[in-house]
Amino acid sequence: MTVIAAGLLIVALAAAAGALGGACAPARIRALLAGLLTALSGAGGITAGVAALSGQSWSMRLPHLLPLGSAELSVDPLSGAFLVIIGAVAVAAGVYSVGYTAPGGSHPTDDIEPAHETVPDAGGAASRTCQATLPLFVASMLLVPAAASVTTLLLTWELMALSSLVLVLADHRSRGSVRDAALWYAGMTHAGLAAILVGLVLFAGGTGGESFVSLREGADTLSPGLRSAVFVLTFLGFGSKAGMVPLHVWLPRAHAESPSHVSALMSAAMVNLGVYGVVRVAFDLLGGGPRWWGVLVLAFGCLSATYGVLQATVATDLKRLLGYSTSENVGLMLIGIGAAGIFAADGNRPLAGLLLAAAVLHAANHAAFKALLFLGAGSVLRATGLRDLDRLGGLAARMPATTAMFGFAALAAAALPPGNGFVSEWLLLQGLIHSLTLGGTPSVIVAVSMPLAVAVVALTAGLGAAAFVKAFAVGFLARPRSDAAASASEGPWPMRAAMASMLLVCLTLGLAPALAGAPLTRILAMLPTVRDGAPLAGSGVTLHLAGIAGSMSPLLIAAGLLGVAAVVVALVRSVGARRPRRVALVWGCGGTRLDPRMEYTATSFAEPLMRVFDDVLRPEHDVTVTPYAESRYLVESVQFRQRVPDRVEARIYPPLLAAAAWWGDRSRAVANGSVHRYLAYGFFGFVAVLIVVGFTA
Amino acid sequence: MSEAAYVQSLNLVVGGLLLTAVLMLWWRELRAIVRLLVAQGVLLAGLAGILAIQEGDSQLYGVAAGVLLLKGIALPAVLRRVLRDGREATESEPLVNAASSLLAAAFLILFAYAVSRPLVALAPSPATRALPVGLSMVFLGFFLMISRRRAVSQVVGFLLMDNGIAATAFLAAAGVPLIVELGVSLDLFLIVLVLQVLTARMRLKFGGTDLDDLRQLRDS
Amino acid sequence: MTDHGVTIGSVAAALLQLVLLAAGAPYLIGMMRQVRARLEGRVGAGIGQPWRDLRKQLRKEPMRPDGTSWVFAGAPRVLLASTVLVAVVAPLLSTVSPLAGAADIFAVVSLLLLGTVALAVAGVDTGTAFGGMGASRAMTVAALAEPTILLAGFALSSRVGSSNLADIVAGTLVMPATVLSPASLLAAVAFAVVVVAETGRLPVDNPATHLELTMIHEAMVLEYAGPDLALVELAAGMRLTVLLGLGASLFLPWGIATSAAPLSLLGAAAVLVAKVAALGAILAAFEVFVAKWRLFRVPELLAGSFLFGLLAVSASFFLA
Amino acid sequence: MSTQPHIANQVVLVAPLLGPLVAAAAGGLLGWRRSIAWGAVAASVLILLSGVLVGVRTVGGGAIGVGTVLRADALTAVMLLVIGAVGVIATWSGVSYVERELAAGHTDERGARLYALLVPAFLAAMVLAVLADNLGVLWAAVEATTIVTAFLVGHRRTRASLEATWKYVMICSVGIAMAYLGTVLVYYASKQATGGAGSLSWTVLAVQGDQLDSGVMRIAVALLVLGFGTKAGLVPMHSWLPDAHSQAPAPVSALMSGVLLSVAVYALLRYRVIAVEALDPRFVRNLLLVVALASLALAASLLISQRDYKRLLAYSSIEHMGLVVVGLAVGTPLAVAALLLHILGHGIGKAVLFCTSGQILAVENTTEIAHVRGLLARQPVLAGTFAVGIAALLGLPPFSLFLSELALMRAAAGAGMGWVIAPVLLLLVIVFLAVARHTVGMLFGDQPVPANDNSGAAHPMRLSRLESTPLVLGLVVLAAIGVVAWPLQPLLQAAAAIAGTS
Repeated sequence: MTVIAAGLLIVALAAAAGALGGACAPARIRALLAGLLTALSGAGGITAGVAALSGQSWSMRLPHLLPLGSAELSVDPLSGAFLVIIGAVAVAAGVYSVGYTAPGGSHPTDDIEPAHETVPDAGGAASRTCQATLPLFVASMLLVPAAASVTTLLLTWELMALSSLVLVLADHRSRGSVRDAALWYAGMTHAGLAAILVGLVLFAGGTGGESFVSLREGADTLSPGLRSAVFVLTFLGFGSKAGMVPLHVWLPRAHAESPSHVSALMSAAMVNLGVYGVVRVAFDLLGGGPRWWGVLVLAFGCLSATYGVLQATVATDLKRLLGYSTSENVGLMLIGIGAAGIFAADGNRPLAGLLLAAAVLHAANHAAFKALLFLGAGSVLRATGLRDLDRLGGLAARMPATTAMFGFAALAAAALPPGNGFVSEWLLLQGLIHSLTLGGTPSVIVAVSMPLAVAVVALTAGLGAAAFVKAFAVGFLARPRSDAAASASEGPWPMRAAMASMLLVCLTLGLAPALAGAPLTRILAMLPTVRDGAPLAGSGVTLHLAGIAGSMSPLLIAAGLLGVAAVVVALVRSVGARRPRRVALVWGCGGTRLDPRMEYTATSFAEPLMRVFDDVLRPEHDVTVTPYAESRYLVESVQFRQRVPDRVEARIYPPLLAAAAWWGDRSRAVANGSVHRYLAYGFFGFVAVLIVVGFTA
Repeated sequence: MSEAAYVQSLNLVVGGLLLTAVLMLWWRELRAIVRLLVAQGVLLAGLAGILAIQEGDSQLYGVAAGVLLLKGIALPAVLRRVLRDGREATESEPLVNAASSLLAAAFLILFAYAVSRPLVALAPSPATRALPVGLSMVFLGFFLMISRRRAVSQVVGFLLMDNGIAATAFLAAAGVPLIVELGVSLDLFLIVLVLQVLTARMRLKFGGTDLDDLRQLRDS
Repeated sequence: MTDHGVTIGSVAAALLQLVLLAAGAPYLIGMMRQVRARLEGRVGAGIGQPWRDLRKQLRKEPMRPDGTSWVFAGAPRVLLASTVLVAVVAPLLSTVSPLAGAADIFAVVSLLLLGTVALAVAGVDTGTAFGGMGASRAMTVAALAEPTILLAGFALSSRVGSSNLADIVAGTLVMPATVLSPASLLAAVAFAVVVVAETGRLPVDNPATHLELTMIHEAMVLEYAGPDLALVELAAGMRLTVLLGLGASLFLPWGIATSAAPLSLLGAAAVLVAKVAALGAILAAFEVFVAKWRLFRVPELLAGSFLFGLLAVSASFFLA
Repeated sequence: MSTQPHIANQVVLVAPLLGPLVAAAAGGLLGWRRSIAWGAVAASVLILLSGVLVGVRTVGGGAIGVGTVLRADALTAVMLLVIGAVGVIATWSGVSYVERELAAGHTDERGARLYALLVPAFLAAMVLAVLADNLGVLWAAVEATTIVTAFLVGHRRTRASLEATWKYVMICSVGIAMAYLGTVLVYYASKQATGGAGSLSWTVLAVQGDQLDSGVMRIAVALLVLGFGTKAGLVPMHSWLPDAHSQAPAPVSALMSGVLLSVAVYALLRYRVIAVEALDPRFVRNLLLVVALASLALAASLLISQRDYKRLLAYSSIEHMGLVVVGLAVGTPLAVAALLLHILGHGIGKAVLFCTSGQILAVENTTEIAHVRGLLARQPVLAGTFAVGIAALLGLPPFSLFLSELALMRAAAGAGMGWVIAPVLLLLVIVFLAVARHTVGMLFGDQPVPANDNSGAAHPMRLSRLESTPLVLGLVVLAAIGVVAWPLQPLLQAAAAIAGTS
């Protein structure tokens, strides 16, 4: 039995045991059992993934499973990378859930003011159903990259969707918005599945077999039109799962409404599987394609990155902000994949390899910091019952560990050194930079698309920094803006432990990215059109790019920062007055003590950027002026409300839904209750068929 | 029976069947229509009898007797009972008036001739040449069902349709195998009984048998 | 490509550069103030005044506004540390850097942004409306300036196939004609706008004002006093100096040392001081003639420079 | 295909016919009581068992028969399994259903007796339909179900149920009459082909298929598709289905949806084997496809703003039958195996759902979707069963409908009909969205009772063990056959070898 097989066996067994434990165990130990077994399942995934990344491979056929289809599993380096990513997030989420679902937290409800007086409960995530579903969700996610036939892939994919749907619904009793989110999620994910299904089934139908091996072999025999159809359909399907704009509508809703460890799993692990699917089908199974595939992916990537980051910049709901940031980061990955596709089509392997490696590395980095961010947001949510940044604040003193870890993750998400997000964005930019020198005379497509891609990445970096400064500074610093925030305290230790483990991952990835070099090379080696593009050589402190001039040492930067900061501190001590810091009142413009209502909120913080991007975001304002009864010139109160609707969503989806509703209403007339009418359908159908039969003889 | 006499009598019977079918569409008096149904049953039995003589098939004699019993006597009797219980003696306001109905009937008969060309072409014989009549009866019966309001009219339409199929069966293949014939006849009889019971219940619940009252179950 | 590595010479060059920048930055500020004062018909305080201010503030009692956290105290140190790091690695004196791994243009840009972010976070941490306002505006400007500077860097680096600053500078030295290439000129314009925006000069921000509604940088640091304020002021000065020096190196690289020989380093130092002083004087003179723009016109400026950056990148592709 | 006469065969084939008949007779004579109800369950189990035994004997490809009338092959075995499985769920749920109806005064002693008589009789008719070798007898058995179920649909004797019954009997009789005309024409063609002795035996016709006159067969096939399509709930004669399903007692709806529709499709499956021999296969395929896609489109359209959850289930049946007929149109062995699995899965799933919806009706006293809110909070087991059943029906794993739908699509793509998949899946997505929206509204929604109210006290009626067991069991089986291939897959493949054409 190989290590991979053993790892997957652990995944399955631990998940089964966890589901059983979650469903049957007494309430006292339910959280512990389900959480730890979920973590164990994730650990199994990590084991299998690490083994695959270190060069092992494994495949297996299970003949007695899945009637009319073949159950096949196979793990190669590409699967391995995603197994590790998902497994790591699952470990953290599993441990975290032990604390998160323990009694004693407060959870948001539909009430305007968070119910702080009511008895704090453990939320819907502590229910039997959710505890039993959590390990199943993790296991189905881990099986997706291991699937090696169309049936297996679709089955595990849909199992993943179903189990996550159950988890999204966890808090359905306390908030109406949960149902709405679940419905959007269910609809979009099912439509996505349909697209993937059509694509893969056409693929399988064209090659005459449904195992990945036969798909790979038969891919060349398909007609170009069919290949492109397969690619476009699967890309849209996987893209919707990845949260690609404009198929992202489910994402900010579902991520915001589900329990936070589930948000972390969805945003950091599940979304990546969409990216996995695109790479698997386009680069592996189809074996690369024409240039316009890459352009398509690149275009969607640019759209997602820009729109996601813009929405994140103006969002005031912390978890919605994180959700939109996921769209942004997926956009960056798609930019890498799309550009890699363009260069692979041109036969430029080093660049294609570099960009693809950047995308995969960014998937890992994003998983690490986004998991940490969601877990941090979850801790805040549990402590305060709030997701609204406008009412948070002052947590640095009350939840120091959470604040520090969230802060670091925000740094990473803003792609600033020494965070790990910086490394993969740097790699992405390297790939784009060298498109000029390594690409020979650039084709028109390259010359148009690459500058635009760079512009998008650059814009994303700037706005991302603004968004995360807002999230961290407004959410955690300054004075508390509500009673709930003022009375916050750290949650149980498993939550902090889980966050610390993710922090460790972030640090490792951020400071020693060269560790990922060999695994990434192995992944590239399996893909026919990007083979030989060795991305990260380099050992020790500096990251080199093989065959390309470019090197960077995140460790050096971090060490430099720390060293200089230490020197500065020492210098100030020695030069300056050696007196203890005196606490003084802040300047209140000559007035009295500061009221928290005077503070800048997230809304006001984002206001300048909102104005700048007014034309894109189109915020809705609503001003209500209430005068006194005596005179309408004396204003009693002014109410200002601002809402930033998702414009892409509002443009596309409501018309579609309205059309469907219209059609549904119209077609009801078909069943109007008249038996004569019903028989007439038959009569005319009968006559019509006979006419057709007569005339086609 | 000589060939000429066979063809003569066959055409006579078939013509009678078509005539009764058209008359059913024309008349409004329900009792008269039931009488037409009796006539049709007798003609159908006659058709079976003629074929029995022609083919020399002893089984067909039995079938002819059965048809007479079922379609000439039993089913009309059931319908008469339905009519006796109720007050509606005429189809007062059909959905399609008589003139239009007759026009439609003309079209349908032509259509039946057109459609049944392959059937005749397979084995042209005096009997199969009459196949369009059977098909016409089916069409007319169907049309009757969608254009008449009263429950009884709809039952009549159904029986006309069924007679048309029986006629087709006799003309095309001198009837279906006996076991099938038995099953079919039993089913038909039971269906009509069921419909009688339902009509009676309908009268109880709705105070009439106007099918337009049955509009409660719908989506619109 | 230039050779990188930790040699005695390169370390010495880096240290010399750091000392030069740290010591010279307050003088640059003083010089610019003096230029403005003279042009406006005032006497001015002399170019040593910023240094005297720093010394005084360093000796004062450290303070902490009520309700702030460790973030407030840490921010000036992070700001200064990131600035110093940039000052060490940027190829201002020579193209030989001991820390090639950090001399990447994207790394430098990110480090500068890190400083801005640290200050913005601290501004919000004070809990005052001014702090929040300053942070919000600073982040708006930074969010829009960052893309521009990345694009300008991209345009410069894609030409030489490396994002290492020293390589870019060395590449320009080898092929001087590239300075006049469209890509380079467009990038220079974009870069200039960004320098103005990032360092809080007119017309984006008025470094000399304390009028609430027009402040950006000053609003953020309003609560700082004593040694903390000294660090912030020093870092701000160094940022300006580094950016001006970087602009000089990237677009007018002549005079920079290509080896770590002591003599050439000294020569390069003299040239650097001259170039930065000239640029500073030009900037100061420019400031005399413009008024501060309304905040919501600033994005227009930055959008314009973003466009220049994009054009620079496109030009480097189409005119390659 | 050899027919092996054997005494054991006779028992295996006659027992599933006799069992329900005995149960029906007992019910008719003795009236309703628990033991009689369990007798009906036993009869269903008997059918299931005989399905297993027939399957064991025919999985290798042969057939077993009794005389010239009864004959069983692997296809029959699958259908017996469908009838048996759905029958078990429906009759088991029926035990408590009738008791509750009696207790609530919705029916009387006579009605219960009729119920006890007719339900097993229905099963017997369906068993006869699948065991009959003679296509005429098959037709007669299908028609007999109309008669049997007429009074079951009208069980409650309300105006609405009377209306439903009238529509049901009328439309189905007309439709099935067309099928009879088609059968007559097949007989005519067969008689002309052999020059005298015509036959309606499927075994004979399947062999002589290519000798049948194509002109006659074209008309015959068209009539048969429309005729049996009526019973299968296909467009254009589908209209009876929502009315009848929503008015019939829940177990009867389950039987009609799970068994009756399936057996009608079974008839088409048998005829298709003859038709593709006699005709241009493209003609058959296009005819079936038009009907199937029209049914799917209609179901999808009417599901969008459906207001009644029983009608919702009924339209979902139309949708699934449309899907099955798509498989029929494709017609390759994989497609046939997939459609048989789909029939089985749909039968079990729909049986569970109709029985569940009967319980919901008993609890909520309304069939309006808009009036059922927050069910999950008040009736966790009931709502859970409903939710899981709907998930199964929407084709979510691990339930077998997922795999059968996937296999159907794969078969279509493999047969060069890839273009069909797109519209089918588009319609399926619409169905999914519509059904999911309605279900979410029912399950979650705003609770009509205050949250702090003790739900147990407010709604004393909770699901008893007797009521929940068959439902949960059904769902477990549905999941099991969706994951484990053995032992069903060989049987499906044997059946597909009989009815499928490559």
